[in-house]
Amino acid sequence: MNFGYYPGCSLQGTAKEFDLSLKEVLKVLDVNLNEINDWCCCGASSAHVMSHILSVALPARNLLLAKHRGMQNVVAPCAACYNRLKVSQHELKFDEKMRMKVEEILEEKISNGVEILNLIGLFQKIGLGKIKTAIKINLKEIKAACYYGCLLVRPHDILKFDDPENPSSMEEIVSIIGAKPIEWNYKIECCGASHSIDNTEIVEQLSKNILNDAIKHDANVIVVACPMCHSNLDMRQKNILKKYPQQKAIPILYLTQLLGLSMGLNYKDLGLHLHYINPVPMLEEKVKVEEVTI
Amino acid sequence: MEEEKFEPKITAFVCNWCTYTGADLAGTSRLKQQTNARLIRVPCTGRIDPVFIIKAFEKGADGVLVSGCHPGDCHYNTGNFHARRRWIFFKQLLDFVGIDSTRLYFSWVSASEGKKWVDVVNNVINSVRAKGPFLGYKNLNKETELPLVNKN
Amino acid sequence: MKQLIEISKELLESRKAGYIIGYTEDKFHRTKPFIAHTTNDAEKLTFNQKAVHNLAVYLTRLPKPKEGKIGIVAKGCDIKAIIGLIQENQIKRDDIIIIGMNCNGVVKDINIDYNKENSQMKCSICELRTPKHANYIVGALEDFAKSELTKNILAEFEALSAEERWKFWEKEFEKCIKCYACRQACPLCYCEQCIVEKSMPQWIDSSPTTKGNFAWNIIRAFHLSGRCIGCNECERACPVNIPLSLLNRKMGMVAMKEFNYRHGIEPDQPTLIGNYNTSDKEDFIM
Amino acid sequence: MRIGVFTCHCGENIGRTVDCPAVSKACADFPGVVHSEDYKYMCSDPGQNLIKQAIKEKNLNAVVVGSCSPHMHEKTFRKACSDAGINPFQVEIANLREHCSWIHDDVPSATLKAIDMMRMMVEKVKFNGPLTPIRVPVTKRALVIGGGISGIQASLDIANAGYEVILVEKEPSIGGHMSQLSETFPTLDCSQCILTPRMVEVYQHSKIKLMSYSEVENVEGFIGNFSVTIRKKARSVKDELCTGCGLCVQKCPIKKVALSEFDEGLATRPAMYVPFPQAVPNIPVIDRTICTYFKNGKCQMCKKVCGREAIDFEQQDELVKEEVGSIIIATGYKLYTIDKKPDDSPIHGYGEYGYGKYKDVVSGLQFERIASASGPTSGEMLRPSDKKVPKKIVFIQCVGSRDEAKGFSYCSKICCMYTAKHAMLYKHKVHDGEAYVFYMDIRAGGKMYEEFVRRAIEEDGVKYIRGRVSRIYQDDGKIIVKGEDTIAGVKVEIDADMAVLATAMMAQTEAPKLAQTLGVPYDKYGFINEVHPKLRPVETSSGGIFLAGACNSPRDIPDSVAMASAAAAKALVLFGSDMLEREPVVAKVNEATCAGCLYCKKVCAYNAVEAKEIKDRNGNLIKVVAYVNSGLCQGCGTCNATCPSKSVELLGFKDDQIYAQINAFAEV
Repeated sequence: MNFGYYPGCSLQGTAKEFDLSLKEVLKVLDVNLNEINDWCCCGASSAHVMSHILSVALPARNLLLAKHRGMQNVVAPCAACYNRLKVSQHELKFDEKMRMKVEEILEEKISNGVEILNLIGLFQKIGLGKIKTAIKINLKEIKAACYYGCLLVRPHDILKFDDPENPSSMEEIVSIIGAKPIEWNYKIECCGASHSIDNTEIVEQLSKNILNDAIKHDANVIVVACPMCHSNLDMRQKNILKKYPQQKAIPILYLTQLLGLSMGLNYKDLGLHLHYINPVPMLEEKVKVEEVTI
Repeated sequence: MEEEKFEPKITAFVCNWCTYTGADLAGTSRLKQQTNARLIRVPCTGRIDPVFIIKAFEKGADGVLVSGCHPGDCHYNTGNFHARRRWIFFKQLLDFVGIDSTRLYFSWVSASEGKKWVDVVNNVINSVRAKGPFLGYKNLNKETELPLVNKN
Repeated sequence: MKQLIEISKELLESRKAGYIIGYTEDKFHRTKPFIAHTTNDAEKLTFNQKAVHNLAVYLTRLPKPKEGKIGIVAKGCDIKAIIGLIQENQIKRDDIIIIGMNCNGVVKDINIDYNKENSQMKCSICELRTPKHANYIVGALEDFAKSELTKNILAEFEALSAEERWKFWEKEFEKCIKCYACRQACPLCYCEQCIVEKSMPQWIDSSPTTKGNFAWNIIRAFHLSGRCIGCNECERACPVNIPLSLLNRKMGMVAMKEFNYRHGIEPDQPTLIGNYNTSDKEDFIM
Repeated sequence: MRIGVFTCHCGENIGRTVDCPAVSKACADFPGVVHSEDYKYMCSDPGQNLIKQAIKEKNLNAVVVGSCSPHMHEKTFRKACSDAGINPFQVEIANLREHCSWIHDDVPSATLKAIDMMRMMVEKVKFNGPLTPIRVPVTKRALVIGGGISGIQASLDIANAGYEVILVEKEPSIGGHMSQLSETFPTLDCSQCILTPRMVEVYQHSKIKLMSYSEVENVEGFIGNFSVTIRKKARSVKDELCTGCGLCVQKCPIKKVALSEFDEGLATRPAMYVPFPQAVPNIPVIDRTICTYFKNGKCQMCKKVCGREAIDFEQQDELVKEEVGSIIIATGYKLYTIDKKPDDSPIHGYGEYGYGKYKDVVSGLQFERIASASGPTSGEMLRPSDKKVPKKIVFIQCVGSRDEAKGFSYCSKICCMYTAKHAMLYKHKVHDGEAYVFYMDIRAGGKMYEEFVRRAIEEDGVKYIRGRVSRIYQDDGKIIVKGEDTIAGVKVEIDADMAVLATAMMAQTEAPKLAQTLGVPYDKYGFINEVHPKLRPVETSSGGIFLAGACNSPRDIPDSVAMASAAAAKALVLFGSDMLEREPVVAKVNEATCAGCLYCKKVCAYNAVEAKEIKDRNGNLIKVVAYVNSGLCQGCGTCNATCPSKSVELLGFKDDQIYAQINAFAEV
């Protein structure tokens, strides 16, 4: 199977382990990603607050590049990228004026047609059945709180992905690899990402609520599919722990890392050493390395 | 006659429930239109047989307009669907023998589209006037010495 | 043709068939329609590249046999007409026995012998040299180099302006003498009373005026829209050589382009006229 | 042919732009016209008298009136003429007003057009020929589908007028949703108390044949003459023997397996059960899916205890045929249940409200049961999970309604009112309790409705918060409701003990199927369509089939009852005459020329065309031709246009009539 690939900035930086684990997992499932060459910023966080037109044009450019490479679909693992690409595609489809403007900027006619996939969408395309067959390790001790955040499922009328108020697609994947998705209440609460830099106060407060609810419903890991979510829950968790001594730590894993574990890939390849909250102790306790038949 | 400014004759076949009523609405709303069209009321576009259209041309119409309910609105549920399929053939057939789309017009006009009806009628009249009289048949009429048409 | 004759004999002997509609050769070596009632008749049956007629036309014109079914000798293309008649409730498949002939193409004019140059245009695009839906398949296929259609007549014609097209048909229809040979030769013209014979109202002038001829030929083509199976018998029958196939082929194209439909392919296939699709095209409707 | 032509000035309406006298004069010279005059108001009595007079004096046999649209006065003039002895279908109207005078300014050209229009009609009318209206007998019995309050009302009205009614209800008892309600707004009188007498009345009414636990299987025929097949589902109890003593129900050992439909799953019921104590008819049903006898042939306790030997395990569904003249659809609604059941509901959102996950998040109807004296808590305000009194309760409106993203775009209409009622009932029972209502708008249109809501707010101190709820979750025993107050512009978080969701009213799942059986249109939500939203709200597009209550759109009790009576009235109008007159605009086949290609059958939307075999004396088939059932034919004429040999003609719009019109226009 072949997919177009738009890594975006995070996966080259703060979320390197996301990129690593994704590629490792796909290797096992023998799926190749063809990276869009000469891709540029997707316009998330900065562009779309500074200049609307820019925030549409940037993704449009990337999609055009993908089309030139004859890609039917593009995987954008970063939820923010995914969101921007989708929104841009949507606007260009329904806003005649905007399309003409952007075409003028890009000096090229725009034709929608590239399917944009987020991480979960990618796995659904590959087929949960196929993933199931690649499972080697028993994760039944893992109680995962699937955290979606906002960018993955909203705005629904544009993304049309899962139920914006009560998503469940990540749980499906988690449960087919044998881990236990927990019922909890904060799976789509705001983590404060937009204030990640300018007002860490808020971020810490909001993120803390999320962490707590997960712990309260005795999750031993929070699973995410978005670098923003990860950085807030993982990186910020350090300070949160400092601020609130009674606070318990909980590791934050990318969905791909959990998948990787279930496929018996080693910690280093999955970039598990790159987290602020070290998941290894938990994993060593919970993950039984024994053959399983699911 | 010939010197006179040409005024086209338009025969319009309209369904009773949508277009005819729409035309009524145009009337009640006093929406002005040109006088060239004559309506022939039939229950449904499904009732409109292509021979009507040929006969209208034979009898000296310079243009023919056929109009009925929008798909899905048909008072008889499916009449206009069957009509539409017939037209797909008939329109291209007439075009093929030289009666092209500047002579034969189709439209959906609902009972609430009085304004649309006026626009449709005026457009048809204008474009047929621009196209000029339909001599094809008129000459044949001369040849066969049937009563000469269009001397108002 | 032994096989053909044997089958026919057997059918007639056993009274499985009341009679068999087939071909025979007259003393001028012209292959002509022939109805075999007895085993002796059957001896006379033949098939060759002069077997041009579409015999399906007789299915709706002959009285039903007292006992047994109707046997009919048919080329692949002719069978389309038979299936068409079934689609239109004119005959039941069980009431007929089709003796399908493997066909190597037929000649334009039964007075001359066959050679590639004078094969019918329909043969050059034939996809049914081995018949479908037949009870028997008789005869051998010789390799037959399809003489490619030299030019797309339709496209050429449609390039003309409306006025030019009108002029063209005016000249053609002028010739028409309203003999209705086209109608009689058409296997799908089975109405007991043709619209042209309907007075009160007289939709179509029965007098052979160019105007009436326009109406007649247009309506004939329209009534065959989505029904014509392209056997081209109408054109062959026309004594004044009006290119009727041009009209028929045009309508055939429409059926193909707009609905991807051809008549007479499958007996249970819903007909084009008489059914509809909510998504039928309507870009021409204001 | 002796034709009279009458040109109407319509006061100034036509006269202003059309020179009526000129028109009248021109018409006088048309071949066949023996009389032509114009008059100010043709539709007025004197005007009509002019026509009648002319008919008598000149003994006309056809009339053309140049006036307003035929849709206005065609009937008037036809009547006038038939009074004077002309067949009403020998009358044609030229639409000189809507289609001429009102849309043109230039008098000369308008007048010329008017003359053309008159000529066309004169020519047409020559070919009209007399027609006689089709008269079909009316079976004076009604079928009412659905035994809710609408169905009950309609049945009683028709029966009390003296006509037989067959009332079909798919549940074991009639009563519908109303029987589940505790109190009703805005009067707060007990629902059961006002409904039960009606139910009994239905049961005892000599003219009403009640068929509970039955469903309409098939419907054939047309207005005045429907033949209906009804499936009487196997009760496993002989209704003619059962006295309704209820012993079998008491003794049935399978008590706790099935959730009670009537109590909205808040209580259980035995395998042998009556839905509720006041059920009508009070005859139990065996739920064969859970009955031990049907599962493993044991038990038969009910059979043992029944003194009347009414239990019949072998009973089968039976199909009953009934002939009726009119049908009233009153199948009502169902409440949208949010717990993900995508299969039977077009929408399945709101998982975030935890309905079905948390016991203490209940639907509106469930709350009715909790509040109802006949309910599982016998009217005590106790929450399902731990049977404690909820001290804090949150009501959420518009769950599924007015929500294009996740629900239906329509407003369910009754929720504002019943939520106010719920809050009130709660406050009346739990004086120290707090009640919150999340709303988008309060829609309290109706007599004493707004006052009712105000009362809830002002007297009973219910706290109304304008805004939506984002999610509900459980947190140590509490039901946490997160939402926003859009007026204060703040986030709200309420730690309640219980939440009640005013979920959307939606069409019954089987509604579309029923609509198809009846051949009536329904909208994208599955609600049955009325033929005209304003002027014909209780009629469907098929004659003789009427609508009542929530099967058409969300409705409250008073509206449903009003609608039911209206539908009944419509049925009674039908029953007012022995024969039904229909315009004779129907297709007729000329069997002599029909070739039996049956394209006409293919295009007929009403299955009015059938194949007919023509046989000789000895019964040998001569040929197959088309035949038109004029009872079913609606007169669209599609068959006429499709027929290649013109062997089928539409009376009133025959080929020669239209030909004449085409001709008349051209020959100027």
